[in-house]
Amino acid sequence: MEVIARFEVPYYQYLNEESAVVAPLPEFAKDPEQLLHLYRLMVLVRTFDAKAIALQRTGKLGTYPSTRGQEAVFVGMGNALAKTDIYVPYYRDIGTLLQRGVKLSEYLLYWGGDERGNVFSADKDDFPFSVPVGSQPLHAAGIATAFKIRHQKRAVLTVTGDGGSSEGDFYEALNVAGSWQLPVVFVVSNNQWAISVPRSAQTAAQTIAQKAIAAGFSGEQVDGNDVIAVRDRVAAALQKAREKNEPTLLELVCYRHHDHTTADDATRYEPQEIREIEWKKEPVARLRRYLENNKLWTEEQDKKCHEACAAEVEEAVTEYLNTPPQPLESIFDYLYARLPDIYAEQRETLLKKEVPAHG
Amino acid sequence: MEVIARFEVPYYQYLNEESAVVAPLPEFAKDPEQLLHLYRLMVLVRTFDAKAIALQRTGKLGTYPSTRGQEAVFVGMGNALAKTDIYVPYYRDIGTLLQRGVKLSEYLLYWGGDERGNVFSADKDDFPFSVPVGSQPLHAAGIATAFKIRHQKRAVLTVTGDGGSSEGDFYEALNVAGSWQLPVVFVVSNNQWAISVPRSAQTAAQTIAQKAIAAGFSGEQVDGNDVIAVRDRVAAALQKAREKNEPTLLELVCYRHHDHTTADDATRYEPQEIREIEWKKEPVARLRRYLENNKLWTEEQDKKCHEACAAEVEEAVTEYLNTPPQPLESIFDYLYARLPDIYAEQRETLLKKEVPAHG
Amino acid sequence: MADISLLEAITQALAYEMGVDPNIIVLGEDVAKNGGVFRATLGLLDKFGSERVRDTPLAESMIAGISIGMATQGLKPVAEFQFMGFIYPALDQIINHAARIRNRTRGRLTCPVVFRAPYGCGIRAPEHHSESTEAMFAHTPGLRVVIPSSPARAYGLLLASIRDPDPVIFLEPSRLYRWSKQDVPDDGKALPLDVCFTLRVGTDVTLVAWGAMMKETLAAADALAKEGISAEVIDVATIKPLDIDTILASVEKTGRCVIIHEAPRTCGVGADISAQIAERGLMFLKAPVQRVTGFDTIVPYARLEKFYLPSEQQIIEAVNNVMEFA
Amino acid sequence: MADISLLEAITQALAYEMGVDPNIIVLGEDVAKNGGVFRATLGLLDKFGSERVRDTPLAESMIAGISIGMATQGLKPVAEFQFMGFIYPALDQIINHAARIRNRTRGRLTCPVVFRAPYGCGIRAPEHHSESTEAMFAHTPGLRVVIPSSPARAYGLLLASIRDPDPVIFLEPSRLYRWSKQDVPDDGKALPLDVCFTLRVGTDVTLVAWGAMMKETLAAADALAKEGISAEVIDVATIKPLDIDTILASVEKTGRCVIIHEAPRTCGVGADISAQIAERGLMFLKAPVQRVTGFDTIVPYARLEKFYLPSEQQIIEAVNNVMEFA
Ligand SMILES: Cc1ncc(C[n+]2csc(CCOP(=O)(O)OP(=O)(O)O)c2C)c(N)n1
Ligand SMILES: Cc1ncc(C[n+]2csc(CCOP(=O)(O)OP(=O)(O)O)c2C)c(N)n1
Ligand SMILES: [Mg+2]
Ligand SMILES: [Mg+2]
Repeated sequence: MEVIARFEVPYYQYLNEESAVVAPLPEFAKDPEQLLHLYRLMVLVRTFDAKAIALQRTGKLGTYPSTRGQEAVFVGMGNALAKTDIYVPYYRDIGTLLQRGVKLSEYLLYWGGDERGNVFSADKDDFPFSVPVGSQPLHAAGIATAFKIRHQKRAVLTVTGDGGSSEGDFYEALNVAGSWQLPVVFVVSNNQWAISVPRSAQTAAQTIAQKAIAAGFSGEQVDGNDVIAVRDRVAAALQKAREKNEPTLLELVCYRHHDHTTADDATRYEPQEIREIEWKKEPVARLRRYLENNKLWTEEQDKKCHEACAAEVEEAVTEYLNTPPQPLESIFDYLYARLPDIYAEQRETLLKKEVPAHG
Repeated sequence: MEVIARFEVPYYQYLNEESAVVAPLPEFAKDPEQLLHLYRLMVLVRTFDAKAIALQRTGKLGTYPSTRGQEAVFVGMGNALAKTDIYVPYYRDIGTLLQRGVKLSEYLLYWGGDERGNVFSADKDDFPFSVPVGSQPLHAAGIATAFKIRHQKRAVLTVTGDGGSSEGDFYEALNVAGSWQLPVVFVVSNNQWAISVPRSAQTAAQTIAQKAIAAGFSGEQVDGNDVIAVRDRVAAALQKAREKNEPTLLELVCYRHHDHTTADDATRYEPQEIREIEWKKEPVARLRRYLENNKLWTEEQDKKCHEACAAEVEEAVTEYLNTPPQPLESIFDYLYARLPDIYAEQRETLLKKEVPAHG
Repeated sequence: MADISLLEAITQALAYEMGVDPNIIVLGEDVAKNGGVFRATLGLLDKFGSERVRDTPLAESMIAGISIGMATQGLKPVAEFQFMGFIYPALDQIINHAARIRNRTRGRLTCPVVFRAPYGCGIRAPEHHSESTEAMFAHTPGLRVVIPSSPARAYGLLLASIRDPDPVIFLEPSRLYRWSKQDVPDDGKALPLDVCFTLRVGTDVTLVAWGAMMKETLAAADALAKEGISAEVIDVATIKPLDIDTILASVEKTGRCVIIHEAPRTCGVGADISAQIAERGLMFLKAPVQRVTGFDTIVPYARLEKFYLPSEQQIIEAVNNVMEFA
Repeated sequence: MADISLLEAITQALAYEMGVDPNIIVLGEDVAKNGGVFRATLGLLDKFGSERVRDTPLAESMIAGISIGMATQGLKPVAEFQFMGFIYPALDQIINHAARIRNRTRGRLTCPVVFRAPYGCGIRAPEHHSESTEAMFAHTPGLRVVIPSSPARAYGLLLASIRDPDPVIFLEPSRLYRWSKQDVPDDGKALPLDVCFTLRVGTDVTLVAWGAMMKETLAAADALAKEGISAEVIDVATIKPLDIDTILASVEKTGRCVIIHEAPRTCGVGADISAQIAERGLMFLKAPVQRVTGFDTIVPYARLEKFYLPSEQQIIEAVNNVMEFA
C-alpha cells in the first residue's frame, strides 16, 4: 500500500468569539470605515428581519425564512462581490442582495407572494430567489461557463445550505466546475439545520468544505460568524476565480437563530441549550464588541444606527404595503416571449374571472 | 489559518505489470487452487466476451458491451462476494454474475433483447442489469438499509463506471451510506473512458477514490488489472461492511480494451498508442505469467483450459439460440402483480396483432 | 369518537399499518422528530422508533432510490416528498426503476413502495409548493396514482396503497389537509383501489373530479341542485389505473359530463377521461364533454394564486353550457 | 445536390446556425470528438472548436442546469441528451427552472435553450432507449415541444427552435434518423413553429400523427387510397403549443379522425387532441375519434418491441372502424 494523494481542509477565523484578533487582519479590515459599513449593514439586516417576521405574524407577509444570526454570512459575501460578478442566491438572504441593489421592498414583495420581488430593479443579471434546494449551483456553473467562453474576468457566487449540499445537483455543479475550471465560488451557509435535520445527520463528512475534494479543487471552512473572515475568504476565492478560473468551495459555519421559516416550530426538535451556546458566537455583537474595544464605536452611535435602520425598514414596509397587486394578465404574459395564440382563450377566461369568495 | 482535517488515498497492488510480487500476498493468494480458479474464470470471461462480440457482428445478438481487458475487475469482485451478500450490477459485467450463478445463456438472452436475461435463475436477490448510468448505487444503499434494519450481517456490492461517478445519484448514494453507516461497498470500475469521454475530462479529482471523502468514509485506489488486489480489497471492504456497517469506495483502475459497445467505434476518439501501452498491463496474461513463473501452470494446461472454456461458451450459445421468444402476453403480464382490468382490452389487441412485416 | 381531518387520517392510517406490519418503514425529509412539515407523520417516531421512522439527508432521488432497494428486500417503504414540486429530482428513479423492476425481472423482484406527497395549490406557499402534475405519473406504465379527497378516503386508500404489491404515487391535497373533519374509525379497513367513488347520485350531468377540486365540485353540485339541476359527482380517487367504467355508466345515464381538475389543461388527466368518453360514449352524449381546469400557466405566487384555481362558478357555468347545448 | 437523411439534416441545421450565430454552444455527452452516439453533431468540433462544442461529464441534470445558466447570459445552448430515457434526471431543472425563469423574473431573465434528444423505439436498442414521453413536456407550461418527421422539417424546425427565445424540447425520432433521404437546401430557412403540417390532403378521414409514426401513418394513407378512402394526413410537428385549429378545420371537413402515437395510450398527447376535438368539434363528427397508440406498458426489449409499436394495419383498421360507424 502506498499513499497516492493527500488533502487538507483549512479553517479561517480572524475575530474569535470574544472579539479577540486571532490572526493578522486582512488589509480591508484595517480600515475602520469598511468595518463600520459592514456593521451597519448587519444591523440593517437584523432590523429588517425582525420586521419581516412581525409582518408575517400579522398576516401581512407570507412564509418567511429568517436570517437572524446569519448576518455575517450574507453581508460578508455581498461585500466581497464586484459589481460585474453575478450572484446566484437560494431563498435565505438579505445581506447579499441588499448590496446588489435589491430594494428591501422587493424582498418583501417576493415573500409577500408577488413575482415582482424577483425583478431586482437595480441589477440585470443576478439570479432570482431559488426554492428547489441545491438546484441553483448548476446555474452558477453555467453562468461561469459563459464568462469563460467569452474570456470575461468575472466570477459567479452561489450559496446553498448545509442541507443543500446533500443534493446530487450540488455535487454535479462542483464536479463540472472542477472539470472545466470555472470561475465560480460555491458557498455553503452551514447553519447546522435543514429544517429539523441537524448537520450531523446530513452527512458523515467531518466538514462540508471537504466535499470539494470530490471535485478536485479546494475547500475551506470559515467562521461564518466572523464577518471579516467571510469577507476576506469570499473575496480571495472570487479573485482566484476571476484571475485563474479556479473554483472554490467555502463552508461558512454559522447558526440558524430562528425557526426554519415562519411556518416552522423549531422547539419541536432544537435543544434550547444549543441555541443559547451558539448565540454567544453571533456576528453582530462580535463585531460591535471589537469596534467598541478599539474605540471605533459608541453606544450613542449604535442607538442612532439602529434608529436609522428602523426608519429605512419602515419606509420599505410602507412601499411594500402600498404596492398594488399585479394585473391578472401577468399570469399569462411572462410565460413566453409571445403568448401562443392557443392560450388566448384561457387568458380571456382569466380576465373574466370573479374574485373568488375565499380570496 | 489552521488545518482541521487531513485525508489520504491509498493505492493497492500485489502483482505488478511484470507479474512481480510487490507487496506481501494476502492469505488466499498463497493457495494455488484459488489462483488457478481465478485464472480459469478470467479465461472463461474473455472467451465468452469474444464470442458475444462475434454473435453481435453476425446479427445474432443486440448491442453488447465488452469486458475485454477488465476481467480482473469482475472476476475478483465476484470471488470476494459471499452467497448471502447482494450484488447490484451495472450493464458491463460477466465475471461477477457468473460467480453468482447467472448462466451464460441468460447473459446472452439479456443482450439478445429478452427480459428473461434478468431472471438470474440461480439467485433470488441480486439486482438485474441496470442501464441508467449511476442510478443503481442508490438501490444498493437501500438494500444495505434493509440489512441494517434487520440486523443481518450481510453486505451489498455495487459497481459503476468512471463516467457514472459524475452522476448526482452516485454522490447521493455515497452520502447516505456514510450518514447512515450502511454495509455497502461502492466499486468504480475506472476503465478510463465513458464512451468517448476520457477519465481526465470526467472530473478534476486526481483519483475517483477520493470522492468518498465527500461522504465521510474512506476510498481506496486499487490496481484493477491485478486480480489478487481486487479480490483482496473487495473482500476486505465487504467484511468491514458486514462487521462494522462501514461503507467503502473502491476505485479499480483498469482499461477498456474494446469499443464502448458493439455500437461504438473507438477509433474515432481513442489514441491507438494508449491502448497498446495499456494492454501490457492486462490481467489475464499478468496472472498467467505469475502462475507459470511459479511453476503452477503449463502451456499445455493453458491450451486445455481455453478449449474447455470454448466448449462451455458454445454450449451456452446453443442454449441461447434455441430459446424460443417469450409469449406476447409477457409484455403485459409482469407490469403489475395483477393486471388491472382496464388494460385487458389492450392485451387482447396485442394478442391479435399480426407479426409486423419489418419484424 | 372525535372527528379527524384528512391529515390526521393519513397519520392514523400510517400508525395503524405500522403497528400491524413490521416491514413498513417511513422515511423522508423531516418525517421523524418534526413529524413532517405538515405533521402527517406525527407521533410515529415515538411509537415505532428511529429504525422505522427515518429522517433522510436532503436528496429526493436518494429517497426514491433507497426506497426501491428496500422494497426489493421485502420492506414496505412509505416515503414522503415534502411537496410535489420537489419530487422531480426523483422522477428518474420512479419512472426508470420503481415502475419497472417487476417487469424488468419478470416478477423476480418487486417494488411495493408508496411515494407520498402533498400536492396542489391554494395554501399561499412559495413557488414550487403548488404543483399538480399527476398526469406525468398517470402516463407511466407500472405505477398506480391515488388521490384521496376526504378523511375517510385518505385513511382507506392509504391503507390499500401500502398493502398494494406495486408502487403507488399517493398524492395528498394540501388544501384539504385541515379543511373538513369526519369520523374515521381506526379499524384498519382499506378502501378498494382502482375504482371511482360516486359521492352524489344525479341524473342531469356527471361531474368528474379528484383531490382538492372535490371541494368546489361538491359545492357546485349543491348550488346546481338549487337551480334544479341534478349532478352526479364522481371522485376518481385512483387516477391510474382509471375506472372508466363507472364514469361511462354515469355519463350514459346523464348524457353530459364536466371534468374538473386543478392541473394545467393541456395533457392533464381530464384529457384522457374526455378522450375515453369520446371513444366509447359518443352515442349517448347530449353535449360535448367540458373540462374546467387550471390554466396552462405556472401557478402564480400567493397574491394571485386564487385566480389560477378553477372556481365553483366556472364549474356551474360549464354545467349550464352542457345543459343548454342543443 | 445530394439527398440527406433526417440525421444529416439535424447536423446541417446545427452547422448552419452555429456559423451564423456565435452564441450557439453545443454540449452534451460525447457530442464533440465522437460527434454524438448517432453522429448528429458530426464535424461541429472541427468547424467550431472546443469552446463551442463541448463534451460534458456524465450528468444530465448538470447538462440542463448549466444550459440554463448559460442561456440567461445570452448564449444559446443546444444540449443533447443521449436518449430520451436519460432525460429524467434533468426534469427538475427543465420543469422547475428552464420553463419558469422568464415567468419567475417577469421577463428580466430568459432561457433560450434547445434540449435535443433522440426518442422512440424500434431500433433494437437496450431498455431505456425507447421512450416517447413527450406528453410530460407538453403538460409543462413554459415549454415548447417540437418533433420533426422528415429531413426538411428536421432542418427547418431545428433552426426555428434555436432561434426561438424560449426553451424548446426538440425530440428526434431515432427510427427515422436514417430512414429516408430528401434534398434539403442549406439555405438557413426556418419552418414555422406552433403549426401543424398537412402532408396529404384528403376528404374522408383525418389522420393526426407525429414523429416516427408518420411512417406508418403515411403508409396507411397510401393503402387506404387504394381502397378508395381519402385520408388527410397531419404532422403535428409542434406538440406544444398545439395548433388545434388546423386539426379542427380538417376534421370539420372529413368528419372523422384517427390519432396515432407511439407513446403509451393513457394521458398521451393523443388524449388532449381528442378531448379538444370533443369540446369544439362534436357537431361535425361523424364517428368517435379513435386513438391508435402504444400500449400502456413498458416498451419490451428488442425481441418483442415490434409488437409494441402501432402498426400500419392497426391504423387501417381504425380508419375502417370510423368509416363504418353509423
Ligand atoms: C429540492 C427540495 N426539497 C425540499 C425542499 C423543502 N425545503 C425547503 S428548505 C429545506 C431545508 C434546507 O436546509 P438547508 O439547505 O440547510 O438551508 P437552510 O434553510 O438551513 O438555510 C427543505 C427541506 C425544497 N425547497 N427543495
Ligand atoms: C443516465 C444515463 N446517461 C447516459 C447513458 C448513455 N451511456 C451509456 S454507457 C455511457 C458511458 C458510461 O461510462 P462509464 O460510467 O465510465 O462506464 P463504462 O461503460 O466505461 O464501463 C453512457 C453515456 C446512460 N445509459 N444513462
Ligand atoms: Mg441549513
Ligand atoms: Mg468507463
